[in-house]
Amino acid sequence: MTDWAGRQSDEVVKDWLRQMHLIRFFDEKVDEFFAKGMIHGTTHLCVGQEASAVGACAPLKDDDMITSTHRGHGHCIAKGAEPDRMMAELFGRVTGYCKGKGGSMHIADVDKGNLGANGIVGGGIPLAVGAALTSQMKKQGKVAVCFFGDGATNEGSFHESLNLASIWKLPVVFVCENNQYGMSGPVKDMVNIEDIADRGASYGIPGRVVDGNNLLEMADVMEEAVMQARSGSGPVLIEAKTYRWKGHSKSDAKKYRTREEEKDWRTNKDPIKRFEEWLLEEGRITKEEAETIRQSALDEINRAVEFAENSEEPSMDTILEDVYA
Amino acid sequence: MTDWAGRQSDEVVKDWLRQMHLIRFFDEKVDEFFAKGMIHGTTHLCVGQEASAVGACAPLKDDDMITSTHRGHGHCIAKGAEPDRMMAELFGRVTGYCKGKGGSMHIADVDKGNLGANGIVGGGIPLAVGAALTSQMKKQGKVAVCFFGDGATNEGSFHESLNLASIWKLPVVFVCENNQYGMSGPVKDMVNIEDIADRGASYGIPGRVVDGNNLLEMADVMEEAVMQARSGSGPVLIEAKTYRWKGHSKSDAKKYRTREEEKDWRTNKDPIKRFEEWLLEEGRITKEEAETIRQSALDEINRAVEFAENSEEPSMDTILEDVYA
Amino acid sequence: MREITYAEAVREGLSQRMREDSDVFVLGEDIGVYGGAFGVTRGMIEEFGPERIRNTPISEAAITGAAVGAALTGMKPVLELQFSDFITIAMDQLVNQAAKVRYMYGGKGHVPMVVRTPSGSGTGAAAQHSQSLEAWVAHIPGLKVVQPSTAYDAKGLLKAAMEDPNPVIFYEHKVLYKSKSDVPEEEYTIPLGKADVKKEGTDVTIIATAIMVHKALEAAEELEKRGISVEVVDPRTLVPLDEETIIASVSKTGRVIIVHEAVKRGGFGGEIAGVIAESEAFDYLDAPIRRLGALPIPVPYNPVLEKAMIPQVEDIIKAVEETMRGA
Amino acid sequence: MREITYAEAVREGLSQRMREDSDVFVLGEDIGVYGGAFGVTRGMIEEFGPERIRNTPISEAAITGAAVGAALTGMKPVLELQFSDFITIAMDQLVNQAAKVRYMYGGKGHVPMVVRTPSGSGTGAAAQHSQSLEAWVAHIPGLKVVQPSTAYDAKGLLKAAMEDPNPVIFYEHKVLYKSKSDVPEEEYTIPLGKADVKKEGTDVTIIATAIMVHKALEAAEELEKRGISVEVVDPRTLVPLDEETIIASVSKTGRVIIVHEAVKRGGFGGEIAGVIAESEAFDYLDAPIRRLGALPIPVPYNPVLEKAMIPQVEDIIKAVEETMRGA
Ligand SMILES: Cc1ncc(C[n+]2csc(CCOP(=O)(O)OP(=O)(O)O)c2C)c(N)n1
Ligand SMILES: Cc1ncc(C[n+]2csc(CCOP(=O)(O)OP(=O)(O)O)c2C)c(N)n1
Ligand SMILES: [Mg+2]
Ligand SMILES: [Mg+2]
Repeated sequence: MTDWAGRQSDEVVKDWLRQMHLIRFFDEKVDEFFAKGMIHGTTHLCVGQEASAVGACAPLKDDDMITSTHRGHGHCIAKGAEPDRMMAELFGRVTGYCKGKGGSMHIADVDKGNLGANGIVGGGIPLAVGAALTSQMKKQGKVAVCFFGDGATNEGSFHESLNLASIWKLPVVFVCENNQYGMSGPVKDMVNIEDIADRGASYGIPGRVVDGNNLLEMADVMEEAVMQARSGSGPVLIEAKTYRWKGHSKSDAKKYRTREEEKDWRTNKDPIKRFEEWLLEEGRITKEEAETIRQSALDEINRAVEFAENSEEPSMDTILEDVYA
Repeated sequence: MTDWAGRQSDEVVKDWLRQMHLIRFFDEKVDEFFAKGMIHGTTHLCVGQEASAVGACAPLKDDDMITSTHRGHGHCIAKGAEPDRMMAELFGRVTGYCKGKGGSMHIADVDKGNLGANGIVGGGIPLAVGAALTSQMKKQGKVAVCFFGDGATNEGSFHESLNLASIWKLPVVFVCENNQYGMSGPVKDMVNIEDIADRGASYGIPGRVVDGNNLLEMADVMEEAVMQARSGSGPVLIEAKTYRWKGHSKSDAKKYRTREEEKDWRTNKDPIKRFEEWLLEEGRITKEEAETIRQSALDEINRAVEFAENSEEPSMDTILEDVYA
Repeated sequence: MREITYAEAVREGLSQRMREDSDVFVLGEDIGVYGGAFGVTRGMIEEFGPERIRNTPISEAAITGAAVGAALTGMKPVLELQFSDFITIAMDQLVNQAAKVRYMYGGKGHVPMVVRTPSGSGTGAAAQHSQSLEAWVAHIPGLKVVQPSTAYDAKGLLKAAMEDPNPVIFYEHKVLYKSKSDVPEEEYTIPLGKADVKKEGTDVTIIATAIMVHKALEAAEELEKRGISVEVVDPRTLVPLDEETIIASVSKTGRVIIVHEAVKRGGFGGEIAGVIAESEAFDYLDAPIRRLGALPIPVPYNPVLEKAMIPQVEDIIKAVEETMRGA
Repeated sequence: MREITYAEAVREGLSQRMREDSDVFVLGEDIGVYGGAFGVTRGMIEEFGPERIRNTPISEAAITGAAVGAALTGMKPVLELQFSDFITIAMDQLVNQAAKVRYMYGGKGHVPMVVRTPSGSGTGAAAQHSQSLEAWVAHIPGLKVVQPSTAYDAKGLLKAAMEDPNPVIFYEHKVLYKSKSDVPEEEYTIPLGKADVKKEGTDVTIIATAIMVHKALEAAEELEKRGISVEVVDPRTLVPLDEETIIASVSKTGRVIIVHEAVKRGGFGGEIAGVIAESEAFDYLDAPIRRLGALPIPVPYNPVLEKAMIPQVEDIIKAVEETMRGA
């Protein structure tokens, strides 16, 4: 493995820390609001999975593209979305990314290359392939990064998409965030092999297993994959082993796993803590700076909440708009 | 590899030869009738692929099950269907397997374990998994053999089905007849790996490549696979390399392949000729016997044609029947 | 009688059949210890074990097709599709396989399976988790389509569906899961193809399905106060459709409003309007046939917009009053 | 003017657009040297090369989704789904993605793609290759739906579809591929949402789609001899639907018959009947609204049964005569 991540400037690595904090605070807030019944609908939190989102987007250029999932807040922030407009969307407000029409599962920012979260498991995978096809046909040099979960790799769309991307050598990096469970189905019951990354072999696509809770490793492997994809050598499949700390969505009794397992991941594999420790050890940051970053991320999320709460509801006149272009 | 096939009685091996002849004569006749416009619709002939059909069904018991494809006449005959009722079906007659309602792409004989041909590429794969599930749940000891083409392995249903069969350890043998092309798409353009059998690895399913034009090899590998499936060790994926001599369906200019390639397969890899030669070499059969078998198969097909031609069209009264049970 | 919820009624019906008939089993995503996305199968894996309450991978095509294959070979699967929007991924197996094998095979084989699936909006789940797509399957010969509106109906119709030798798509409305009604503990069957007159009336007929039955009843109550006598007919099953009851009611009242939650354009309301318009009831019509359905938009997330998308009690009242004025 | 076939008209329209706009490309199964299952793209790979005439693997979900993704990012894909029955495998990508992204994203992004797909029976292809499922997509907000009945219409509507910034499902009828009409060599556009009165008349309106337009015209000719003046309206696009032309025609004639090849139950004819029944045309109706569509069965293989399943000229004549008698 290269040491691409380690070679990045202080500014860059600190920003990664900031992003991870943003993601965590964002989702912790959302969790709180759901518990209080202040938000409508449902949501899927990625607390514990911050490193795979931030690490995956680390080597991307602004005009590279991503497709995301139902568990997409992290991808969104990592790809540069503004937490205030995200939060406003969750509040269903007109200032939200989707003017309140999409909600948590459909945040998109097409102009910034975020082609959208997706409520259909596996539904976004072919879209990423299509986006990569545009890049190839128009010779744009852009890469599409396609996020999905372990559960999604059992959908037909996963299979068809990887095959298509491979035979056309499209610039797409497939990122499977294996958080050990679907909604409740343990990956070990649903997949009869050890590493999902090995599924790349069915398509002649190189597969890489990564510790998804290690930002540096994630970023390094991604950087290589993005380079390969951009250079025209075709897609890569990356499996980031990780864990979601929270339930699948609201009201999940989590009967399908043990509290011990949860505790182990929280205490021993916290991606933020690990990265912060590395920054401190390497002398890239001081304790005070770390605290400042944390605090400023928290402030930003609090401002996002304020922004959302003070935003208008969409007007009824807009209900029929935006169906057709 | 075992020598299961070679150990079978003269009666059995001669019957395999007879079946291959039946299949070839059947499809040659159908070809002729289509050319003459005597049959309606379309058809997909399996001339050249006789050994994979007969070899795959060789180790099956009567109550084992198969699901077949649009190119299914061979599977049908190998699983014990009567050519006369098959031909009647192609003629759309009431004596046909489907009373004339199904035609070439939907011949089924549910009572004999033939759960049907299928016009949807990949459409029959999940059905076979379900049939195997019945066998497992009811402890019937039956195996389901699931036929499909190389092209079908790019469909999502292939992927989802193999995964499901594997995690549930279902008694199903997946048989991919890789005849090098879909309708026109060359497998080498549509799949970025050498052997489709390797796709089994994505599911922890053992994959085996077989010379599909060698009846003995096909039968041996199948026998092992069927045993494994029956014993409860889960599915197997077999890739039979073969070739269709004819066009994909009627009116195929075959621009996607060369006449030389066709000639090579016809002259050097004819599955019937190869098996006949083995029978003669091993002294399992005399030239005269071989000729008698061939002739009697031809006679049987001619009688089937007569039967079909003399059968009635379905009565208009039956048009609304058979939708609901 | 005992009151239980719609979700409990479904669970009880399922469990009772499973105790009687070992060929019945349930498969679906997260239906095991999790109890299903809406808790319908909660506790069932504890009673029936993981063999008969089968947690599946997320692969709607394969699990639907596996149910078809199992049904064709002697089992009686009940498939839970977690949200009815995901039927989009299973359409081939439902439409090209389950619905057609029997006919294609000339009457050999049959497919006794039930697809239970939650549909409808009202939970803030947005465009991909809130649709009402029953019109699609109702268009397909070989399928039967059920839409229970009460806990009582759900239990009785589910039994009929599970005993039916054909593939039945059984739509459960998410918002109704918690609604309660009197439900006998013992088993009972409500035959498929029998509409229920949920309220008798003489001036106007409202034909309503699923959650709209309740809105129609609420509207009827208000209208009664305003001197308009409303008959509310709940078809309960779209296929087979009880045309007789519908036509009789409309012939009696001479006015009709059809209400469903699905998008109006291309919804099953058109079929019902068509059936009425070409029936003898046509001659009794004193006003145009009115249809109410959702606006032609994907389901919006914002709760105010989400609600505004589909017919509400006031919309029904307004439509009835307009119809009474013959407009 | 020059006569060409419907298939040639589609090919010509496609090729002309591709010469003008390098963002337009075609993808689908066997559309390369094979020329597509119905020969529509024959010769195109020779002109445009394999980059723009993209032969795909057999994987309808991925190729549809890839088209959506490409459209969303600046290309204008034209997808050939080999038989419209296979749309069953692509429904998620069409319905949950293509149709909804723009609304879900609050108006950002758009999906300028066309799905061309052959539908209909009459070729002996049996139950899984002969359906007419246009009612499904017509039910989905966000999609547009086109059903050309002549070579002339096909070329002009295809241009409109390819220039439309939204996903358009473009149904080509297999049996019409060889039908000919006068088609200008130069490009022209027929706007989506504009019905065509294929024949004027005063006594009765027939609203017919796709191949039924021709059967209706044949019936009209025969009926003319019997003294009945028939107006034949071809909506050409189901979404948007030209309600105005339909309502005007029915208001004029006072009698209407709707004919499509799709199964009658749940077919789009119900929507059209519903639109008429709740419009001002209702007051002009002198007879019940009649719908003709296919029997509620999968398409049978036997050619006699196959033909009997769908409305024929004699059925239309009979329906018109009954309607004229006010029955
Ligand atoms: C096609 C489809 N099937 C089922 C669901 C319901 N569902 C939403 S998330 C989820 C689990 C997804 O698991 P995975 O892909 O591992 O992602 P994770 O939730 O673990 O991030 C399920 C079953 C869905 N949204 N779409
Ligand atoms: C879902 C689906 N897509 C496409 C087709 C059209 N079609 C029929 S056969 C065929 C080729 C199938 O290739 P393969 O699986 O290799 O089988 P083979 O014809 O070579 O036996 C195609 C594309 C179909 N019937 N079903
Ligand atoms: Mg997961
Ligand atoms: Mg092939």
